[in-house]
Amino acid sequence: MVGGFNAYFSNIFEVASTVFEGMAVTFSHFVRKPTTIQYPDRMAIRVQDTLPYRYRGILEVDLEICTGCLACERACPIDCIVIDAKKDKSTKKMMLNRFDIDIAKCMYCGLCSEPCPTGSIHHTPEFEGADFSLESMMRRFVKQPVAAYKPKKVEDDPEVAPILERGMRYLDEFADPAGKTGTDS
Amino acid sequence: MLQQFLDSLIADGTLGGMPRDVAYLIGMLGAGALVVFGFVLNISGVTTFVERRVWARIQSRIGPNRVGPQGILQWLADGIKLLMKEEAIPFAADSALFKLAPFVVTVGFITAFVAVPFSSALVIADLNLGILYITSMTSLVVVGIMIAGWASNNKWSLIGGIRAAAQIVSYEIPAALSIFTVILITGTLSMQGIIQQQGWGPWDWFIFHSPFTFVGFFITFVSLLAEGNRTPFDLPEAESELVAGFVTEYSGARYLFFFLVEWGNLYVISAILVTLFLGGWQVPMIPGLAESPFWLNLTQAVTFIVKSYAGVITMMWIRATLPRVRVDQLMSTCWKYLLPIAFVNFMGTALWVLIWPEGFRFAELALTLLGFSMVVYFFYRVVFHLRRSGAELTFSPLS
Amino acid sequence: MTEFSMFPVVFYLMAAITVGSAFGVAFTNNIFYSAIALMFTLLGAAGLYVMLAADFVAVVQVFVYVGGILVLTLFAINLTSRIGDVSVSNRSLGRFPSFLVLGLIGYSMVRAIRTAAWNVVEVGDPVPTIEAIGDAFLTQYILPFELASLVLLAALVGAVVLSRKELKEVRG
Amino acid sequence: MSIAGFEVEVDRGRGLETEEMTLNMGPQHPSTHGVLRFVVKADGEIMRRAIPDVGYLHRSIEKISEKVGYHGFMPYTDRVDYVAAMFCNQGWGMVTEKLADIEVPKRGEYCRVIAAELNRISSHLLSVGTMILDIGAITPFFHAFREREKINDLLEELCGARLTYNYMRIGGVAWDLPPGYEEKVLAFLSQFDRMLEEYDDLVTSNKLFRARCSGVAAISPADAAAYNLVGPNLRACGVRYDVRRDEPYSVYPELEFDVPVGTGSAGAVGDSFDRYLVRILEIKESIKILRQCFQQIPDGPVVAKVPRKLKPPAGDVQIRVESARGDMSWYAVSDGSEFPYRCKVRTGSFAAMGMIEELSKGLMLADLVTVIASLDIVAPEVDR
Repeated sequence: MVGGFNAYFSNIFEVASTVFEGMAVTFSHFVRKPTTIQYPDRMAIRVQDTLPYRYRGILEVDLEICTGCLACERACPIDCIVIDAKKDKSTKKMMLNRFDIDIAKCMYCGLCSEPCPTGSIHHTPEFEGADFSLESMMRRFVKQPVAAYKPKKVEDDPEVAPILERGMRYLDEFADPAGKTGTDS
Repeated sequence: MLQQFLDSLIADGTLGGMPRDVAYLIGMLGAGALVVFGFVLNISGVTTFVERRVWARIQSRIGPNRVGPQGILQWLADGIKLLMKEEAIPFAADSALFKLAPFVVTVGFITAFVAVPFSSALVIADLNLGILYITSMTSLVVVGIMIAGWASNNKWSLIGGIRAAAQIVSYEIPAALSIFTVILITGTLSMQGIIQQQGWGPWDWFIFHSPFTFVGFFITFVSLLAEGNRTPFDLPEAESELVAGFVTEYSGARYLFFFLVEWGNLYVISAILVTLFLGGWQVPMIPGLAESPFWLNLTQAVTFIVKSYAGVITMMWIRATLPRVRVDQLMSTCWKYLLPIAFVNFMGTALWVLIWPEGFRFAELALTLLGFSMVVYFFYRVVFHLRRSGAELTFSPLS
Repeated sequence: MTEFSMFPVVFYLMAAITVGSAFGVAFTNNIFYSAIALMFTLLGAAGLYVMLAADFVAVVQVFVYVGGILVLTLFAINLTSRIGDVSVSNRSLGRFPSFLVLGLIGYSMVRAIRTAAWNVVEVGDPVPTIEAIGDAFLTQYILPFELASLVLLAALVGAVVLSRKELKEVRG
Repeated sequence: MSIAGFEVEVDRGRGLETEEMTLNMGPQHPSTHGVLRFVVKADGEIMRRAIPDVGYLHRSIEKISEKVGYHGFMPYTDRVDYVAAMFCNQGWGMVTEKLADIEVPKRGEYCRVIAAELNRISSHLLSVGTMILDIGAITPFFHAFREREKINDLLEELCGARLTYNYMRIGGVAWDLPPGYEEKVLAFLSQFDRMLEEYDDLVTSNKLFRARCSGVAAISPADAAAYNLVGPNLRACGVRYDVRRDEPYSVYPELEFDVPVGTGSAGAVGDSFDRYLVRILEIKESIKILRQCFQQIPDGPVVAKVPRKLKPPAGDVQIRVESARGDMSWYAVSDGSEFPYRCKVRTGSFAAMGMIEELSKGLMLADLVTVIASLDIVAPEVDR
């Protein structure tokens, strides 16, 4: 036998001392504060409000500032965005007939909100998307055909201006790849 | 007590002309049912809840806190859910034995309660070979486990059953040997008799009786852990290896029985340890307490249950701390470490009793001091870990 | 009028369990069933011991035979039987030899019953038997006791020799 | 094999012959780390061999790249190894940048390294946490995951997602570090340092844990090379090889860090404990790297100007990234169009998976889960 008595007793001692130490560590947790977040009902504030600004939740579209440029549809790698934008022959305006996002397909990658020129399509902090049917996961943003937004130098419409301001701020902080540092892109 | 009560009932004719033995039988069955439903099932159930909360705190979680105040009724909800679940019996399983196994396990566990003393008067039957009776009855559990493992017709279950058998049969030897060290001192196998020879103070407990019983306490503890299939010896149902071991194919109420036994066994193990080494129900004889049997027994019962439950929580805490051992390590622990040391203990205690039949006061006090300083050092380490982590503290057990 | 006593009822119940499951041990085709029936036989015998106020023997019966030997039997069955093929039968010796053995045993038993002097002892309250057993083992029956220990030790060593694998130490 | 600490050779030529049992471990088993299957040939508790059966999680990720284009493939790379998605992001970014000859701005590279090292810590935490869970201790797993959640919070703040980051873009990263990020990460790291010490007290020094891992499935450097083992698994065998140091990419040449290797402190060199320990040591190195990054990070843009419709010149390129699971090699072929012609990933788990059959011979059944966990196999990474 190798080691003999020494190894025998040092084995016992090692087991005892390391178990003792481990037990001390776990015992110290009896008086530590648990880190559990009791989602959803026992929270001081909603989870959605605690999420960081860049959180990529369920997509939303502000139709008021959507230009119908189809950049998001092209950027989407899984084609979950379907836009039908046509120029109305009579009014010469770009009309949005359909703007659907299939939330069931969406993988929340954020690639669609990056090319958006106005910040119309953006992520919300909402994430509770469970529903009973696939059909209800289809978000249809165009209820009836509306005219697409035409960018102006200075927005003067009091209804659209705050939305656009929000969109541009979103672009600035979230979607603009250069971030706040400001680059040439 | 029960006999007197029934005799009085027969005497005043409440039971009509019922034969005496039939009355006894009904009385015993009634009392048994009362104990099983009033205490055994509840203690198993509450233990599952306490275990989950204890683990949760150790793991920085909260644990179940929704059903009832602070989640205290969680075990009831779980039990009802399991009772109402469909029970699936695998097509290829041996359905008769498959159904039998949970009952064998449960019988082995519940009959052990007969000899567990709660106070100087509160014991179902003070058998004069109580400790031997308990160990022999709990050995029925392993038969049930083996039947379950074989009857499921599942290889994981089979391995679980084999592991359980190998483990429990092996560990019965060091457990019995270190239990015998105490019996050498007391000269009686009766649970009450063993407790009566101890005192309320730690220096009068058998754990501090001699260095050998001090070591023997730990050997008994480890062996009983292994017999109860508890971490670090939970190999028969090692969930990361054997899916769920011998309970893999069980569902519904039968599954419930296995877990009833598993958690109830914790209490039995603790009760054995408390009886043998930790002074049992002994309380200080405050003047006035001795005169009133009711209050005396109540304090004794509370003392016993608190001590046993401290043991139960320690076992939960161990389970939350340690990893599982491997089969070969399990065996080498038993045969290479526990058994030789238990033998040395046995011989040593025999000598000790020969030299100091009345106990050696100095050694008792010194060992008590040693135990106390170990506890103090332990808390020093706990505080050290707390300080190093810089964690936010809360002393409320409820949050 | 003698009062109705449960004692015979319990006795016949125990006896029925013991004998019935003993039949089960012998006649069932499945070796695992045999082992389980053996458990009931042993438990029934333990019950009979209790009725004879031999509580120590009863408890030791459960402890040693159920907790130890039966578990080892089951263990061996679990290890050797092919799990898909449960009907591993215990082979019988044939009709004639078995009847011969049965006849011999039956004759000697009947003879023993007939010749024994059946002293009826008043069954009192059970008295602790451990001390008496211990005394008897260490005084009157010390030689058989030591011999039995020796036999068990030999069996232990034999088991170790049989089951030992050839281990070649490579590095320690 | 080893019995009770002694290295012994078991002669099975004679004596009692026992029946071989075929066990089907998985695809649904608690400790196969995803959907994996092993056909285990066991003799009682001792395994003759365990044959891995892969392919349950194959999602054709490489094929998808041929249909979604260079930019659009980035979120899919998150799914190659969802435990350490940053490295897959980085790999795809790097292979495309090399293909299209794009220079990543310095700050972008630092952002990448910060994100990747945070991810490496979280991945290693998952690895050691699940390993100790498989060995049977439950608490350390939760402690590891508690710290991992904090990293997830940090990464969520950085890129808006906790698991499928999609943080990197071709030519840099999508978002600059948010304001106050440095303080948050450094505060986490100083707290995490202490937690690691506690973890060492609870797990690493635990004799029972060491006994479970020591000498289990020890791999020699020659075997490791023969089976193409990479990453922490390779380093645990005592081979000091790290892509970050030996074939430097990104800004790793500017950072100082050690490459920990296995020393056999619990038994043999290259055993399961060494693999565990190397990961713990690598976490410490990652903390070092992160601290340096925050000191050195320059100002400037985080992403280069890259056309929306990227058409790299025809050709093929191969790059290597030191992922949390080792040398992850990305290979892409361009035919000059806007979609890659072919893309191929070779991952660390795949190499480790191939070795299990060899390693499992003669081990105990309980050791199989130790081996799987210590090799840090992530099933989706094997199948892609």
